[in-house]
Amino acid sequence: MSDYILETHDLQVDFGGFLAVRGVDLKIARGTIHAIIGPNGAGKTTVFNLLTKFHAPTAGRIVYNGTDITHWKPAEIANHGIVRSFQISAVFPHLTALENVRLALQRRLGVSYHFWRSRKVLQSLDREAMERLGQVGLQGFAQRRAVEMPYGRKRALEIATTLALEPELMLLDEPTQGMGTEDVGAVTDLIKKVSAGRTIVMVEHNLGVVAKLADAITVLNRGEVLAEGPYETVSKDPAVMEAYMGVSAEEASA
Amino acid sequence: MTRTTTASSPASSPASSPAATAAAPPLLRIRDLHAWYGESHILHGLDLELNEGELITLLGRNGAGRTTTLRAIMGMVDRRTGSIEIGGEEFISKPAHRIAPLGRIGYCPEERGIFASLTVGENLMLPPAVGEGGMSLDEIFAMFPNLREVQGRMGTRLSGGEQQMLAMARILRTGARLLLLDEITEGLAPVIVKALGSAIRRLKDKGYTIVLVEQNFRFAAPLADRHYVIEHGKVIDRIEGAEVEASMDRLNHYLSV
Amino acid sequence: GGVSDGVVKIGVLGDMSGVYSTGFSGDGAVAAVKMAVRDFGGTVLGKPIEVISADHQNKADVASSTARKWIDEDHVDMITDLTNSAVALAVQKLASEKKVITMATGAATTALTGKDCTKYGIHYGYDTHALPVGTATAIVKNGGKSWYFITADYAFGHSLQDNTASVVKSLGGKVVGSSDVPLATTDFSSYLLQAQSSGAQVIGLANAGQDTVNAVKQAHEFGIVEGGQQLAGMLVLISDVKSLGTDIAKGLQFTSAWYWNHDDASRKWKAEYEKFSNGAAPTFPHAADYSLTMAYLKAIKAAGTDDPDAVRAELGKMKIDDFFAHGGTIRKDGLLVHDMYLLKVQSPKDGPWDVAEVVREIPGKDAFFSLADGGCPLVK
Amino acid sequence: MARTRVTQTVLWLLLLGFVLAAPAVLYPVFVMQLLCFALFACAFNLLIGFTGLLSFGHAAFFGGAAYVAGHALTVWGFPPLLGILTGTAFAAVLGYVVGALAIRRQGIYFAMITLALAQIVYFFALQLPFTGGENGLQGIPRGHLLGFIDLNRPLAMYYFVAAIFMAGFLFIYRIIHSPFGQVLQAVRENEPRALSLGYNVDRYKLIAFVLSAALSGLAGSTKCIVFQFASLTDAHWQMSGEVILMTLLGGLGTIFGPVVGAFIVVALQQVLSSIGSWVQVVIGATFIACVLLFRRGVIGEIEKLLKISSI
Amino acid sequence: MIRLILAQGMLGLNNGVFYAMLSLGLAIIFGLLNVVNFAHGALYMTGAFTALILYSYFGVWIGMEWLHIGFWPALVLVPLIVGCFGMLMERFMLRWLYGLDPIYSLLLTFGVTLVLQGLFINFFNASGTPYPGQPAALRGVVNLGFMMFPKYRLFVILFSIAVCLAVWYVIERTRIGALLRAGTENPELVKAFGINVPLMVTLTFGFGSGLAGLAGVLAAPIYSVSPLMGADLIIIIFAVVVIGGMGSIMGAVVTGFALGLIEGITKVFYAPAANTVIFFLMVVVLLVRPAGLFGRTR
Ligand SMILES: Nc1ncnc2c1ncn2[C@@H]1O[C@H](COP(=O)(O)OP(=O)(O)OP(=O)(O)O)[C@@H](O)[C@H]1O
Ligand SMILES: Nc1ncnc2c1ncn2[C@@H]1O[C@H](COP(=O)(O)OP(=O)(O)OP(=O)(O)O)[C@@H](O)[C@H]1O
Ligand SMILES: [Mg+2]
Ligand SMILES: [Mg+2]
Repeated sequence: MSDYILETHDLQVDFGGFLAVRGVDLKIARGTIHAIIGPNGAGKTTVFNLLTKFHAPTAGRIVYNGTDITHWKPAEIANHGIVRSFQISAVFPHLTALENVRLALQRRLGVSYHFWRSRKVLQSLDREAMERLGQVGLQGFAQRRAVEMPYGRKRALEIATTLALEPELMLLDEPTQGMGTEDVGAVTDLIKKVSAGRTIVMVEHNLGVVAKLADAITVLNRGEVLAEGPYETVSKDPAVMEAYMGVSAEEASA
Repeated sequence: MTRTTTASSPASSPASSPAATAAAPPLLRIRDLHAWYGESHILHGLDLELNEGELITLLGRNGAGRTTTLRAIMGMVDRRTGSIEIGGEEFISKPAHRIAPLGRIGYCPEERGIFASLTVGENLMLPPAVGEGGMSLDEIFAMFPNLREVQGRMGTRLSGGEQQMLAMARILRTGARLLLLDEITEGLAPVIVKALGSAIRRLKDKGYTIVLVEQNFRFAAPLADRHYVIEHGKVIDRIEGAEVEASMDRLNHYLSV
Repeated sequence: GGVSDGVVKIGVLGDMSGVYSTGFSGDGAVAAVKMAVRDFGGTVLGKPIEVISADHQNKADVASSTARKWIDEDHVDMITDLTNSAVALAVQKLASEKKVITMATGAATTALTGKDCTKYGIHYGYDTHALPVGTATAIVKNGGKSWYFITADYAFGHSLQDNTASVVKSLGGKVVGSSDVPLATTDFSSYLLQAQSSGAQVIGLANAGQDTVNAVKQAHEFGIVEGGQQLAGMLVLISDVKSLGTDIAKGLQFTSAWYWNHDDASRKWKAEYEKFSNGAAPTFPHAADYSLTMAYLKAIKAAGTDDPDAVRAELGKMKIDDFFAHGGTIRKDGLLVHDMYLLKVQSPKDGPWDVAEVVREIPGKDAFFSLADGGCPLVK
Repeated sequence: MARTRVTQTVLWLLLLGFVLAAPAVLYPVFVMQLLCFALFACAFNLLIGFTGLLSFGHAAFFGGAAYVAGHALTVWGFPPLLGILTGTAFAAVLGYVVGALAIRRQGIYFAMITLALAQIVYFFALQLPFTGGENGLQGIPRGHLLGFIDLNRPLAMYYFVAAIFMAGFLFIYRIIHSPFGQVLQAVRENEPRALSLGYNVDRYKLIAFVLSAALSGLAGSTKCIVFQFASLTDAHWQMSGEVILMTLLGGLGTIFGPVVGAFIVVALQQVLSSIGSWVQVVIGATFIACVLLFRRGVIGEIEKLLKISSI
Repeated sequence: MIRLILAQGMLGLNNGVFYAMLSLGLAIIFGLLNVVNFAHGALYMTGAFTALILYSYFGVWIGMEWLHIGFWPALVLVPLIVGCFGMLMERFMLRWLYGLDPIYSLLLTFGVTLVLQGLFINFFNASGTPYPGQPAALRGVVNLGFMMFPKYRLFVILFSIAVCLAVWYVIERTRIGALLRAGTENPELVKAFGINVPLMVTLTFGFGSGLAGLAGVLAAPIYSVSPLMGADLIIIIFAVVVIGGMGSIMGAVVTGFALGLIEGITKVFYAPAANTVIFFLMVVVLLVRPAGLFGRTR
């Protein structure tokens, strides 16, 4: 197996004449946390949408574990171990925390189309679901409906649900956006914790979080890769400094 | 009408220091403001004051009620009581759509409020003028060069940063002299944050009066004349811009930055 | 013997709000039945006579479930009116299965007494065989040899078209085409254009009521009549002529089961009816409704019971001779055979309703098909 | 929890009691009509209440199945049960076709597309030679159930219909409380999330649509035997509107709601039938009142009152 | 044959007028208020009846039998009356449903349709009543070469094309239109900009309804005035709007005229399919372009 779990080749997308992403080559190493940063409008969200099939690329290829997945459907990639999180918290509001997680586990049972069977068959999954909730500190919330939970808990529930799918590759879209300082710390720790044994790609503006978590960084600018590498190198790259931090090289060295 | 006394255009009125206008009534005075969303009581007797040409920030943790304060000024809450005086005139019982024109206010909401079904150009031209002396399109494009290229695109096809600029730009056009800006740096790259910082400084120099709600204290600190710290819908502290250095401990405690 | 449930109940199941509610059915029909009951004395065999009515909305299913309920729950003894052939066919079938007499007036299809005839079903007044015998014959003989039909797209329209076509063909004419038009269409223009471009000499309107009125009006609007084609309304009531206006309808010939200004008895009945119904003028189906109610009640009296078999037998034996029907008999297949009239539109002489004159009387035996030709299974 | 269970039990008993005892008190044909429409509304509710899809074309399945069942019984001489199954199967196939087209769009678009497709079905019902056009299919024979139970006997017919209703109702109950039903609920609450968890959302929606169509077809086929009639009324868009009203009135997404709603609407039509087209006015006003004042519907309001859910 | 195709095409265009005007109003109301106004057909019918009442009944009611308010005054009065009715409907019913699933407004307006239909059936019966007030100036026919075409119908075609273009211009090319669109998306914010949004919404609904009323007046002299005239049309209008792209003003107008034309020409070849050809087209369009011909995917 190749060292790279996910690669893109010359990825490109054209929104009615506007090239939002122009020839991006990404290489995501297995088992790392990979951050995508860049100025606003650089095309980060768009790349993300391409990877998760919410947009179709105009050109280029996406290769996952050696398979070309360029033309797969969203549900298909989920079944092959790529799961994304959303910017706004994505839970099933009127289901309990337990049911939320169980929904992720349920597919494995192969009974999801069985409209003639009782729901009781799902109870065999309850123990595992509880364990998953435990991982993110939500044991006490198992019977609470998601709407009734505070924001931070919802975020945790969402991650627990995602983890229940045992994804090989997790895609996180600005996981700390809109959070208070306390929550940011907690979520950062949680991401660190769950990164064991899997690969994570995240879009993030909070450089503190990126510095703490990311093994590798890709900087996008105007739809193109501007720089790549670990935080130390990237953050010292003069081009990045100018385009992203907004400081010229002289200022930085001064 | 007290309006005539304060209706001079921001561009032409001289930047006034707080001391100089101490005798004149404050441009915005809020006393004992309470606000509700449905049954939930969010603001519990908030007071604050702002003179013409000043820039203040509202600081506080998530959910403290800063956004709600701005929305209450704009009449965008379900119910509000207390007193909101703008230029000496009472606004508490005015209907929402009269507030912006009468108070010459420009409001930039937290979630940016770019209209998906309008082009960038239409978004820009949407808010009606509330007074003389709004910025011209050229001035606006000079301040936010990115916007010039994307004018024909639909509003929500913009990236987050472009949307934020658009949201700012569109209220500068209207001739408002009191700007209420909510979390304008959220989700923005440092380079843009920097650009916004200098834009705001320029606005302040032009004599605009600004209320800034910010999470990003480092951004707000050098700009502000005064900071209000809000917690549970009340002002719990007030720190003059000059005292910030000395009050860092207090601030850290409030905001746990 | 005697009267079941102590009351004779007559159900008037008609079109109370649709295209046939003026002229054929509606309040006018209910009034005619009620007037007959009044004139009969209000009781029969010492038991009261009750009249109930309902709107079938020109929907066979609505009609049949109403009839089902009337029979099962309200114990109705006879159902009449049944304007709209589809309705009449459905109700006649259902009622006969449950041994209840039906006496259809407004409905026109020959199937009622032909292949779908039933033991308790009576067709009273006219049918699609009788109509063209007068009208189509007259037109073809005048040189109108090629026909195009605009046909109401249900049982009645098709039956009327078929019968007219066979009259036309039997006289050496030909049919060059037809358009099926849904009931209650308001825009006939595209069908009329189709008819116009077919080049037929005669545009036969195999429809009725408001449909006919609209078609004739629009034919004038598009200059079709000026273009040299002739319109032939196969089922026209005097109320249609009235709403068209005699200048548009001028020269129109049509067949009718009755004309009020034909004899004294009819004139007298019309005056009575107008008094009874607050001034509304009667059409021939209304006259038929009155006449059949009388006949039904007389049959009960004669039979001494309202038992359907006895009453039906009595009806078969009776001679029906009143202001409406001359020399009428109800045959084994349920058809009332009586004289028909060919009318021609004229400018009113004798009051606003005197819109036509009788051109020809058609003896019943010529107007209606023979017992053998009908194909009624009850007639071996 | 306990309160939910008690209320549910009470409702089950009430329903069963009603179904068994009603023909003794009420006109059986009327009760059969109630049951057919109740089943139709429940089938419809499976879609709107539990999948979040508003179909404005369900009359196509109800009416379409009635025609096919009627044709099978009359012309092909099928026995009653087989005839009903034929109608149901037809509705399922039709549901597959309509559903596959309609689920390409969401919300209000979905509603309008189903409406338009149903209109095509209506056109076929009007034009195809075997449907009898405006006349409809008349005199459909009731026949003998399993070869020996004469359905022309009113009570035999009644209990046959009652059995079909109960079977359909239990089946719907089971669907809602199945693993499949759980996924449906997830899809309704947050579709993108369900998708990102790997559920093929469209396929779930389609299956729900087909099930709902088939059960509507079951109701339609049964009705055609009861009235011995298949007509355009059953396939008309106004029928699609009525079934929405029934469901809304009883309570969207509740289990017993559609039954209650159907009973109210049918009873209302029956009681008001003497006042002619005022019925339409009353039904329309009920619709308005329902949407404006109690969107939860009868059962929904009861749920709120007792602070329970899923009854 | 060519003549017949042309002639049927003209008639089709004539029907297309009503498709276009009604789907235009529907598209405005949907595009701007996100309300699917099922009652649009009923408003059209109400418009036709209002014209009829003004001509034949109003004078009698007020005791002036000689008074017939004719076509030209009706052309102005009826849209105002129906528009006011629409505004009342918006103000007192639909307003409570904003922010809920648009399905509820669809259902509410469905209820309104039933009520209006039922009322008119009660007072005028279900079959049509002819409108006697056709203006004398527009009587008679024009020879188009391939057919004799009533002057009045020609007038209707030209008049409504003008109306559609004017409306399109206002909505798509002026600030008013931009305000309306913004107001539907985020009324709170537009209010905060200083616009009286509720009033704007009410007026818009009134305008859309008025358009339906106007179509009703135009239709009255052509078709007879009947309580079900709108019910038969609304479903077709829905299809037109779906084909054109929901909420697209241009889409509604162009598709309306085009479908009328196609329908007319279909009549030449297989008349019974004419009513359904639109729905078949809709299916085809949905398969190829799910957002409709002019729709933009937002
Ligand atoms: N559907 C679309 N159609 C047209 N243009 C689009 C579309 N989506 C995004 N764009 C454009 O593509 C560019 C990249 O957008 P994208 O949202 O990927 O930026 P980003 O890097 O995520 O920025 P931010 O950090 O501000 O969210 C922007 O200029 C945006 O206007
Ligand atoms: N529409 C609403 N309905 C009910 N409660 C609300 C609503 N909007 C905000 N709140 C509540 O009001 C309180 C204050 O919210 P506000 O948005 O003013 O906070 P903030 O200080 O601006 O914080 P943030 O950093 O999250 O923007 C919070 O507890 C929030 O949950
Ligand atoms: Mg982004
Ligand atoms: Mg805030």
